[in-house]
Order: sequence, then structure tokens, then C-alpha cells
Amino acid sequence: MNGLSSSLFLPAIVFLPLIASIIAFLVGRNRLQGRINMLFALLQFLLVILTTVLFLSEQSYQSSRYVIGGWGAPLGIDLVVDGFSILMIALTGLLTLLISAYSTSYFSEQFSSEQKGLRFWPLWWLLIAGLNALFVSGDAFNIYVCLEIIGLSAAALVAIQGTRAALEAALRYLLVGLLGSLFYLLAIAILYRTHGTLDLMQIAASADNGLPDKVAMILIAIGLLLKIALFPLHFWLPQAHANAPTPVSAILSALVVKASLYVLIKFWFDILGETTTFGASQVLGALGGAAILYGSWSAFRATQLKVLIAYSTVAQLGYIFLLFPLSKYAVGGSSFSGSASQAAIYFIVAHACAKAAMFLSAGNLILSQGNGEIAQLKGIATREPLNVLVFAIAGISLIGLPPSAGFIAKWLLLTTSIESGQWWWVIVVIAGGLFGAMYLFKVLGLAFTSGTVDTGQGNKQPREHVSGVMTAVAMILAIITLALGFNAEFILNISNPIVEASSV
Amino acid sequence: MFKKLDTDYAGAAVDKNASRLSVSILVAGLLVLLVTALLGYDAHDVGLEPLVTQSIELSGVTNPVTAVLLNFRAYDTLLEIAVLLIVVIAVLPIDDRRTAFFRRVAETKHDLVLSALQRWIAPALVIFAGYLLWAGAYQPGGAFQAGALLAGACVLLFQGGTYRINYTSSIARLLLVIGLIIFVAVGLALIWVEGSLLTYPLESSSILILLIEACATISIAIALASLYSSLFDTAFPAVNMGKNESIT
Amino acid sequence: MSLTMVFDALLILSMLTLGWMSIFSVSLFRCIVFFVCLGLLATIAWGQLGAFDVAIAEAAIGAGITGALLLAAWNQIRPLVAKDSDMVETNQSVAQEHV
Amino acid sequence: MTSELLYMIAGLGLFSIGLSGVLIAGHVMRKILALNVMGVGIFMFLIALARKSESVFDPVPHAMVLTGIVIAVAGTALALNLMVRIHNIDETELERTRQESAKPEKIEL
Repeated sequence: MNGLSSSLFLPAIVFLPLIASIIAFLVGRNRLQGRINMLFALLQFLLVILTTVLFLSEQSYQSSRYVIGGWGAPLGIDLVVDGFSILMIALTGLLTLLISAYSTSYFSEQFSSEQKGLRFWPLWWLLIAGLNALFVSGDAFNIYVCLEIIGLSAAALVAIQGTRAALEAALRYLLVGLLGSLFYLLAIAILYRTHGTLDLMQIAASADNGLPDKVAMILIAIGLLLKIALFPLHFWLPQAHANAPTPVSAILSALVVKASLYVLIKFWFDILGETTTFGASQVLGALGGAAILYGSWSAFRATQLKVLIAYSTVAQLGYIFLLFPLSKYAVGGSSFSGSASQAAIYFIVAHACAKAAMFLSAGNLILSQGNGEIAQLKGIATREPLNVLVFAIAGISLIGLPPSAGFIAKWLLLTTSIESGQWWWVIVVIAGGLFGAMYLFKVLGLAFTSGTVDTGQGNKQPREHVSGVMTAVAMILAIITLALGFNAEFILNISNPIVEASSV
Repeated sequence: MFKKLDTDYAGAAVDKNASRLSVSILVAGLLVLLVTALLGYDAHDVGLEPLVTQSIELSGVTNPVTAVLLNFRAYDTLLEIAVLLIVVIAVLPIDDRRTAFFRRVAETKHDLVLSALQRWIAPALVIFAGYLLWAGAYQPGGAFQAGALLAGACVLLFQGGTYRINYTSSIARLLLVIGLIIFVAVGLALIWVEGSLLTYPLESSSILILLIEACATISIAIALASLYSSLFDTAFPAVNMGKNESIT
Repeated sequence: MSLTMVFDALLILSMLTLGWMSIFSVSLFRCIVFFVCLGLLATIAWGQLGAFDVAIAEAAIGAGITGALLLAAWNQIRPLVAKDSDMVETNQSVAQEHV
Repeated sequence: MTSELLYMIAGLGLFSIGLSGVLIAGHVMRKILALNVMGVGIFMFLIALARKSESVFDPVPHAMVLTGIVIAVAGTALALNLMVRIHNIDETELERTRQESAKPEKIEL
């Protein structure tokens, strides 16, 4: 590898947020705190952009490695980056920048939560470090440590609010996360016993269809499905995502569940691809379908705005799981390539942007309204037109209406399911879209109704003015969602070689 | 199962809502599957043992476990210290850097057993921790064991309430992250010197490993001690924060 | 069957029993005590399997620090006095002591 | 059957005991203990597979277990802290309702 290689930047992607968290922890309460964190967010973003550009300019789109400690794969730990992970890193960089900007305002004195900000920033940067470390990791045990960093810091961030509901949600989230990690650790122990290595590539090379590998795949699937919150295991998600501070809710829905999904996709298609079968993938698809219907229905029945959005995440995760049945399963093992994986990648990006926009705008609406009751939102469109607009754009993308990123993602899913002859998923996708429209128009309909509900009580509540930065960040995310919809070919052209490259 | 988190002290040992039958069938099935996978298939014959033995001369230490933890797979250990830091940040009270790091609180009841323990056991623990840290290079021991012992000594010393450490003062904060700072700094400096992250130069690897281990020991000790006192000390604001918030 | 095998079997059996009892014992305090015992037996087992580094860590962290954390948490959540009527008073007096 | 295999099966047994504990145990503290028991089971599995013969040990699983022990104690500490905070909020709530219910009685008297 000659010249400037994207792998040179891999350690920096992990270490920059670590340094940021150390500094945030040491600095503590300080006038400059917000600026320091913004500086790090900008640096992080530039670094990610540079890495992505370098990776794309390397033409081959081959996975590149960075050897830590000069030992090499079986003995040491290698950082590996391929098309899929570079996409996730880029997404993380973008959302980190935007949500950090939002948080500097959210945790400022204006909203009397500066105290919480002191605990927020170090944990926030450790979470980002964990996410980045996970996406560049090429070692099975290293992934376990990264999963623990993500799980513990996410649970600690949920608990920041300090209310009983938040603490209980955080405790449940923590216990579920620890349980999932233990399943993953046992799977790694079994894999190490059979293959004698922890490097993912080497495990993939020597994996066969034997019983130990199958058992390991089952354990990994159980553990990670717990963390992803696929339908019957989703019980912890709505409370955790709804009770967290708004920026945390956004990152949890947009990235943290996707991190576990990333690991599952890696193992299912690449590393232990030989063990997965069409039948098993149909089970995952069925659970995904059930998640779409159940999540949408629960979202429709929710009375709190944030709970509604959290249930919508449960439903949207169901769509991504249609990836598993729609992929091609050959005799020699499955692979993460073709139109199904393209649809899934597009869906991950679209959902991350739309859901982050939706959570941020909902947080603004809640701050402006004083509480999170959906019924209280009546007529809020006149007071907060921009935030309602952002909410509407994000909603359009989540329903899958044109012109939005969600539309293209769903279109790809539909065409893939027709191509592969599995027409039953078409029904699920369309029904999910209808349900989605139901719960989102319920909110929007209320927001655009003129007049306010029980004005006497509403006026008494202290209404805080939402800062311009917070609205602007939500707006930028909404615009990105729309732009992804308008420039579909551009994105597909980029993601196409990425998908080709990420298959082994 | 997790729908309602039971915090009732006198509650039953087994959750009444959980279906014991289905859980035991599921778990038994999983166990049978695991044992079958274990018995029917042979393990990899050597694992990574030959590779470690082969490269241990280049690692700067002779204890293979320390070599794996702080040289071959040092990146894992670095992230693991970050895990400990996460919990400390989550548990520490918000901010109180005005009070000194170490102070003497008013004399409390004199407990004969406790003071004897403090006088005899605690210094022994500190010395033994130092020995474990030093000896970790060539025999069982190392930063984590030493850190845990040191934390034990801390807990014992501050049990009586005569002395107290303020874990949120600036000094304590620095000590809490010093392990991570040195680890990250050495790792990044070695990119400059050797061209790759955490690649120790052969001649100075043992001294660098000892430096990292010593700093990590301090951080681990303070971290574990602060985790303990966050639960034990009723005056610790983190535990009582919920109380204050719900009152106001 | 050699003598060490018998010892191993006994160790394993008692660890499994302690594992069960440390979750399902009647009182929480017993659960914690059994868990610390499990940690100490685990130390012996790791030594038996030749993992001396892990044995030291298990004794110091697994049994020692975890046990101390569990006991401290238990101390916080246990009811101070069984009688309901006295509870408020006792709580206040305890609070005064700590202040 | 070698004693390593015996230890590995016992490790899987401890994992299963812990798992059933997590799923059906009542109090949160029991669930936390059960997670720790699961961890001990996995550690036992790893350490048993690390012994290749009487005197040959694979140090990598040992290092994995050491990392795992520290992560386990970190997770336990966070969970216990959250549990105690929830308990304290409940306690204050209980106390307040008791005091509030005590007041009207005095007025009646």
C-alpha cells in the first residue's frame, strides 16, 4: 500500500473521541466547555471526511487493514475497514457533528441543565469512541469490549435525567445489554476453541458448517437481537429511548441499535456465512414483519410524543430485517451483496437521518410546550412552524413517501422482494407504510389544528424559547433526508461499489 | 421478565409472572445444544500458545499473560480502562472541586477492630499491591490485581469516616484518568517514534509497560474505591441526588 | 479415576450448587454471601487449571471488590426496622447520625 | 473424559443457571447476581479451554478473562448504583405519602 492510505487514519478515528472525553472530564464546568466540544466535533468530522474520501479514491474499494503494535492478525489486533464500515463511520461523523452542536445548546445554562452537561460530555465522547472502535474493529474479542463500552455509556447517558422513570429504563437497558454481551462472549469462546484465533478474517476462512459454528451463530444472534430490540425482545427500547435527554435519544435510535445490527450483519453474511440458511433468514424476516406491524400499532396508541417515536424505531428496525430473507443464499454460503443489501444500507442511512431529525424536532417541541403529551401539541404549528416542518419531513421519509430517502429505501425493498419472488414481504412493507402514515398524521393533524387545547392551563406552563441552533440542526438533518431522496442515483452509485467490496 | 423491575426487598426469590416451565425448557435445550457442540467436536489443537511463546522475547516481559494484556493485545486493555472510566463518570456526583482531595473529618467513635485492621492490614495491602505490580512482568500479577488490592486498602482506610477522599476534586479527577492519559499518550507517541500505534521499541518496552501499568494501577484503584464509596457512603451525593430531586 | 479428578468433581459440584444458591436463596444477604463463596471457590478452580494471574484477579476483584459492592448496596436497600410505625422515626434518627 | 472437559461442561452449566436466574429471578439484585454467575461460567469455559496439557497454557484466554472480570465489576457497580438510586427515590416517595396521610388524622383529632 503506497501513498496516502485511508487506514492511516483508523487509529485517529478511535483516539480523537477518547481524548475529547478525557478533556471534557478534566475541564468540567467552564465557559469554554461548549466551544471545546464543538472543536472536537469539527475535528472528528474533518477526519472522517478525509478518511472516507481517501477510501473512495483508492478505487479498489478493498478492505484495508491497520496493524496495531506491529504484531499482525492472530497475535495482535488489526483494525479493518471495508465499504460498509466506512459508510457507518461517515454516518457517525456526520451525526456526531450535528448532535454535538445541538447538545451545546441543549445542555447550556439557558435550559438549566448545565449540571447534567458535565456528566453528559465525557460519556458522549466515550460512546462515540466506542461506536467508531466497533466499526473499525477486525477482532472478535475487541468487538466485545466495544459493545460493552457502547452498552455501558448508553445506559449511563439514559440515566442522566435522574428521574425514577429514566433510572429504571437505564437499569433495564443496562441489564439487557450485559445479558446480550455475555451471549456474544460465550459465542466468541466457542469460536476460539474451534478456530484458535480471534481475528474475524481468519475465523471466516476456517469456518465451516459444523455444529460449534452453528451454535456460535445462534448465540451471537440471540445476544445481538436483544441489543437491537427486534420484535419480541424490544421491551426495553421504548422506555430507554423516550426517557433519555433528547440528543441521547437521537443517537440511540440513529446509531446505537445499528451498531449491534452492523455486528450481526457481519457475522451472518461474512464471517459465519456458511452456517446461515434460507430457513433461518425467514424466521428473522418474519420477526421483522411482526416488528413493523406491532411497532406501528403501539406507536399509534402512544400518548407521549417520544414514546411514539421510540416505537416507530421498533417498526423501522423491522424493515431492515427484511434484508435477511431477501438476500441470496447460495450453497457455499451467503454474502452481503446485491440489491437486498443495497436496500438495507440505504435504509440504515435514511432512517438514521430521519429519526435523528425527528427526535431533535420533537425535543424542541417538548421544550417549547413544556411537556411531552401528544394531546398538548394542538395548534403548535403556529408557534413552532419550523420544528413542525422538520417533524413532517422526517415523518414523510419514515412513511416512505416521495421525495425522500425513505421512499427510495422502501422502493428498493419492494423491487427486491418482487424480484426474488417473495411477494408476501410486499404486503408487509405496504401495510407498514399505511400504519406509519396513521401514527404520524395523528401528530401532524393535531399540530396543524388551529387553536390551542385548554388555553388556561397551557398559558400557565413556563414556555422556554427554543434556541436557533437547536432548530437549525434539526432543519439540516431534514434537508439531508430530502437531499438523499432527490439525489438517489448519486447515492446508489456510491453505495453500489461499496456493497460489492464489502462482500468477501 | 424485565417488564417490571422488582426492587421490593421482601419480594419472592422467583418472579411470579415469569413462566418457570418455559424458561427451564428453553435453558435446558440451550444447555444440551451447547454440550453437544462441545463433546462432538475437537478443539483447535494449540490455540495461540506457540505464537505467544515465540514472540515473548520481543515483548519486554516474561509473564505471557502480561505480554498479551499490555503488548500483543494492549488496545483491548486500553479500551477496558475506558469502560471503567465510563462507570466512574456515571456514578460520581456532578462537581465539587472546592473541597480538598484528602481531608480529616471530625474524630468518630473509636473502633478497636477497625483501627487494628487499618494499622496492620492496610499498609500490608499497599506493599503487596506494589509487589504484584512489580512482579507482574515475570510472574502472575499485574496492574489489575494490584489496583484491586490498592482499592481494598483505600476502602479499609476510609471505612471509619475519620479520613475522607473527595473523589470529585481536581486531583482525584486527574488520578482517575491518569492511566488512560498515559496509555493514550504512549500509544500515540509510538506512532511518531516507531510508525505504528502501540508498537514498543524493543529496548524500552519493559520500562514503558511498567509505566503504563503503574499509572493504570493508580486509576483502577481510585476508580474501584470511588465505585465502592458511591454505594457505601450515605453522604455521597450521587446516591442521594435522587432524594433531593424528588423532594424539590 | 485419580485423586485430582475427585477433587475437581467435588469443586465443580459445589460451585454449581453455590451458583444456584447465590441466585435463589431465601434472603438477599445469603445470596451475596454464597456469591462471595462462589468467587473464592472459583479462585481455587482457576489455580487448579493453572491460571494463577486470573486466580489473583478473581480473589481481589471477583470475590473481594464485587462482594464489597454487593454488601454496600444491600446495606442501602435493606429495610431498617421491620415495624412499619417506627420506620419514620428510625429513618430520621439515622439521617441525623449521618449529618 | 479429561478434567478440562469436565470444567468446560460445568462452565456451560453455570452459564445456564445464571441465564435462568436472569430470566426468572425476582429482585433486581438477584438478576445482577445471576449475570455475574453467567460470567463466572464463561470464564470457567475459557480458562478450561486454555489448558492444552499439564504444563502448556494458552495465555490469550487468560487475558480475555482478566478483561472480562474488570468489565463485569464495572457493569455490576453501575447496575447496583442505579438500583440504589431507584430504591432511594421510592423510599422518599413512600415516606412523603406516609407523612401526608398522617397529617389529616391530626386535623381530625
